[in-house]
Amino acid sequence: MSDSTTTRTFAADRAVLADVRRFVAAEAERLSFSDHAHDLQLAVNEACANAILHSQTREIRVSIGLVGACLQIAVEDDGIYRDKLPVPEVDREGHRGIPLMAAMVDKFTLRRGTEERRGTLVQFVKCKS
Amino acid sequence: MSDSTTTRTFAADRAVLADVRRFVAAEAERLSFSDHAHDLQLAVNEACANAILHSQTREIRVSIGLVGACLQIAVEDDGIYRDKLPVPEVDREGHRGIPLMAAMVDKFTLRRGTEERRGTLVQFVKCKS
Amino acid sequence: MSEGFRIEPLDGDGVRLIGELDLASYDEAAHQLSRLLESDGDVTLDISELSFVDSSGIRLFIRLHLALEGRGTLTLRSPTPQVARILRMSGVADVGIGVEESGQ
Amino acid sequence: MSEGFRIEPLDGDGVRLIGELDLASYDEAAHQLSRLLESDGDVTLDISELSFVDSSGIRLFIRLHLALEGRGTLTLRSPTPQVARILRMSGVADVGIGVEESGQ
Ligand SMILES: Nc1ncnc2c1ncn2[C@@H]1O[C@H](COP(=O)(O)OP(=O)(O)O)[C@@H](O)[C@H]1O
Ligand SMILES: Nc1ncnc2c1ncn2[C@@H]1O[C@H](COP(=O)(O)OP(=O)(O)O)[C@@H](O)[C@H]1O
Repeated sequence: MSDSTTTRTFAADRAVLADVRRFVAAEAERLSFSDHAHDLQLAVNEACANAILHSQTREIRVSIGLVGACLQIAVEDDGIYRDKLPVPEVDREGHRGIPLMAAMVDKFTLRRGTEERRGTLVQFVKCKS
Repeated sequence: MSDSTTTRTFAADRAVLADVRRFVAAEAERLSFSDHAHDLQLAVNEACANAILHSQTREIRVSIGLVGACLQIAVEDDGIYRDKLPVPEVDREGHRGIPLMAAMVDKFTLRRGTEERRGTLVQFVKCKS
Repeated sequence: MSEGFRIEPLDGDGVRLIGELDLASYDEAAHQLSRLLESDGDVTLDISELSFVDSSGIRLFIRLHLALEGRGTLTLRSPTPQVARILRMSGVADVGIGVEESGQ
Repeated sequence: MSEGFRIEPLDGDGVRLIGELDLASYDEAAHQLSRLLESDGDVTLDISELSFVDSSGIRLFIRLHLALEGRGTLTLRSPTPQVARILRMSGVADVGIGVEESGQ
């Protein structure tokens, strides 16, 4: 990402989600993406919620910057991606975190943390429409 | 992707899935990724199945090549990504296509096709372990 | 409860959700709203002052709807445009939850 | 039916799934396997010659399991290592489907 990338580290605790969203809104405004602040907040909120619920990480790093004319956000934890899929037919849960975050942005990337290379990375790209 | 990228176009019909898998296996072998052929076949199979089921595209393009030491595969249709999320609590379906394909590779990227820029692109990166 | 979320009784009937409904406020919200299910009939939530809802909030609305088991209808009244969009995208209206946007 | 998939009766009891079970073969497979549900009791599928299974196949196994409604157990016998891995990752054993890997 460009020079103007800002990174903030959050504790992996659900109480930080409101802070995460404020951070995303402030950065979106700084980078002239206020129109997309809500969608970016929701995408990053879901990625952080997943790190909190599933990764056993202690902290989460959120980086926001511009790449060309687009805003790029990275959400990184230090955990291992849980490969075992849920069985929604039986658990009766919605599991809509990943579908929802993907729908909020133009491009969604997931790099699964593994035992050999810990740390799940979720990356969002949002461009002006 | 590199010079040695191969692209093949398939009709958007479920009957082509077996051909798609054969193509992926042959390319994986050519690029010395036979060990990962099954996982790549499954990932590409799921991406093509989604294009067939959800995108109303007429054809699907599958490109396979090397990027550095990793295999990169792109699956592209000409449709619009269906943003409306399913409600698994009510429809009692598993909706495991995207979670399954993401679990098969090191890096998974989704660029949603929209009305302004049609064509959903799913990209997989698999590296030697 | 998360400082950013609370539920207030309305003058007439029903309650108003205020603030941000997310993974942090989910448990408390679910606890308070489950009491609305005790009395038979329809449940209406005024969400005009709900400024944010995430997948936990969607999950809560769908659980409330399923818990009603057809004994009544869950209605979400007067969402902000952003919340209305997320509700639409999540398909909640398609499963039988009433979403009454302002002006309707 | 897709040329790459078929179901054969076994000498004793049950059936064997052969080839590739995917979105193309799903309908025919679901149709043929639903008949196994008519008789009460356990259902065992020999999948030793099933060379590929995708999310449609997982969906089919889970539907068969749910259709049994506890009247019997669905068992998948002798998966290849690759199919066994996909079954494990999909959590089918966790919901009560028997997966008998060879050598067990
Ligand atoms: N940061 C993460 N670390 C580990 N596992 C994750 C992470 N994000 C997602 N997952 C896995 O992906 C699954 C799907 O996530 P999601 O779509 O948000 O639904 P849900 O969280 O309700 O299961 C999770 O159940 C979990 O197994
Ligand atoms: N190529 C595509 N074109 C349009 N919509 C898609 C595409 N791929 C996925 N989707 C959307 O994403 C949703 C989730 O896909 P998936 O995880 O494979 O589960 P399922 O196909 O069972 O719903 C689909 O229901 C659809 O709305």
